[in-house]
Amino acid sequence: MLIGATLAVFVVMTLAIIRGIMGSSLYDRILAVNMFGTKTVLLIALLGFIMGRPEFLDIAIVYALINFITVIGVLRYSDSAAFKQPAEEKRPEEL
Amino acid sequence: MTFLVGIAIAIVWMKDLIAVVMLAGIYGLLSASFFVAMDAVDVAFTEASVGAGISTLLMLVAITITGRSEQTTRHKPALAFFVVVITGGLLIYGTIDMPYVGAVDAPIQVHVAPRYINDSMQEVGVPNIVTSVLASYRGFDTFGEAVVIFTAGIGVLTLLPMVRSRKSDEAIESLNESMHERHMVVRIVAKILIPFILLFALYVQFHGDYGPGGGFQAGVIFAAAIILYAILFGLPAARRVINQSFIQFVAAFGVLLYGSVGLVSLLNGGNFLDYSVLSADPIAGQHLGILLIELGVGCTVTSVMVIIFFHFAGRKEGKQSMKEEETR
Amino acid sequence: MDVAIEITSAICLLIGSFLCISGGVGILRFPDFYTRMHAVGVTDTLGAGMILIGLMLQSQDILVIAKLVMILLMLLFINPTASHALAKAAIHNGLKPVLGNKERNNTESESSSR
Amino acid sequence: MVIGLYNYWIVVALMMIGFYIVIAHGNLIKKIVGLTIFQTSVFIFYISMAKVDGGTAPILADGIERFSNPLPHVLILTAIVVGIATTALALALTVRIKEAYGSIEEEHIQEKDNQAC
Repeated sequence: MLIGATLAVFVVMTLAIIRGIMGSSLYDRILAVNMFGTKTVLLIALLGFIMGRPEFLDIAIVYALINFITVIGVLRYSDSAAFKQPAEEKRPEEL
Repeated sequence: MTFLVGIAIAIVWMKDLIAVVMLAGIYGLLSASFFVAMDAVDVAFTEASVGAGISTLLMLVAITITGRSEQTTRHKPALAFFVVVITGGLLIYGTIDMPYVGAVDAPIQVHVAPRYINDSMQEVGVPNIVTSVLASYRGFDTFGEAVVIFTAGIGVLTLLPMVRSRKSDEAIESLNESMHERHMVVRIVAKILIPFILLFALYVQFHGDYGPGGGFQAGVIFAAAIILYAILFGLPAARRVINQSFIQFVAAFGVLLYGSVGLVSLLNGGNFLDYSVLSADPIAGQHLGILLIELGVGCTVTSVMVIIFFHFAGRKEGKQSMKEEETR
Repeated sequence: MDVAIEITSAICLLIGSFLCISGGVGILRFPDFYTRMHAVGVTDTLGAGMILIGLMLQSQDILVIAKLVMILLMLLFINPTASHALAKAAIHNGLKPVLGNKERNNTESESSSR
Repeated sequence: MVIGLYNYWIVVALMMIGFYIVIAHGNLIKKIVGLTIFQTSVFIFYISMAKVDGGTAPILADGIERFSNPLPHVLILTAIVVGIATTALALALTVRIKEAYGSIEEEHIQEKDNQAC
């Protein structure tokens, strides 16, 4: 059962990577990274149980936190003018 | 594993630097999960917090300063490809002589590792062998690493001196107001989360003897919490919390703490960084020594990471405000 | 009793895996950013929660359960927040949904940003 | 044979990709990403060497006999943190180059250097 869940997570990771590589807009990529991070948390928790060493859960916690920080950071800096794609319409920035 | 190669190839073809950085973030996460599968828990811990978190952020900030798109020119790609293929072929030819992955009788497994695994419990008394090797057997190496990190911090400090932001307090206030409106939800959640992150960093710091963790990882996580605060509440607010001179002092303090533990053991009649003489009981001495030097490493790593981030972000904001003044 | 717990945990893992895979298919197949985010944001949280609950049922150690609860809580906090911030940033920077007429666009983007 | 050496081949492939980026691309940030890939391939190499079949993470616990080799873990752990420090230094240099030359493309920088001579 655990192994089945692990395989499922692997499949989802593959899909997320494909989206991350294809991703037509920047936000698609951020979304893929976010999803990938969540899946990594699950994967590590599952791996810990399969190997019978649940100490691994500490790493899963770190992943959850770091993932959040990364996404927020990316979004915060994607607000700045340098990030605007040329194709997008330019809006006046208040930052 | 094969994912890694796919992502790396994709990185080669991407022109948009932000996409490259996002993919590099996925790459970091992926390599960290590979480390978990290979039983390297501590390494996965570090790679998770460093490769996926801090380095992605730093590259992003650097890109916002330098611009996002790459020019299409490549230098002699055919020649480069040729060189790469030749080198790769030679390296693969070299791997044919390597022992298989996971072989029990490979030379690396029989030389010095059994001694660490069998004796570290009696000699150091710490269940996590990685910590005992890091802090005790190879303490001198780790001292060097701490100094390298400290030096890198100094390097960034000298390369990117602070640009004094000439914005008035009012401008900062109004900026804060507008940001508060826009990032309300995120800010509130972050306010709840940051204490937990800090607490978790302390747990990692002091639990490093028994589980995965230690000074390096804890330092990075601690710095990540501070960076999150700086991202969401603005650099000036973060500077008010973490004073510039204070953080520089902490960076130096960490290295000095590490060095002085070594000196004290020297004065007590042992070798440099031999903790057994720190206390009457050798095991207790080892515990004390490892605790202290992990603390030193944690201090240095935290403050250097924070310094690096502050200087990058401060550079960016300084440039922005200068541009705004030019346009006025 | 043990068998009951075993079965429950298996069911939880199964549901979680199914939700995750459907989210994965969603992120690949849906036509534009907002629908993709809808697929991921909804299924991810519940799917991850289900898998974690399934693991919780399998473990005996109280410390392990506590850590799993911590991960679960963090995911519950973090995932919706990240989705929200993502949607907000996307709208703010002028990424338009592609499907349908104008009214449908508005409702869609609103529902996905929640 | 195929399974036993597969990890090392992946390492070589990654290393070569990183190497290719470093020599063939003109953009400095891209070069730094390439260096990171190269670096990670070395990490993977070390960690693969440390793996022991049937072993677990090197944290002592009751009832576990076989552990993977802790020494490469230690080396790589510190190397990762040092790696981020050097990456930060490289990025700082890039930022300064951007400010001094107005570009981070290698060719533009060289042109400007030639003009100055």
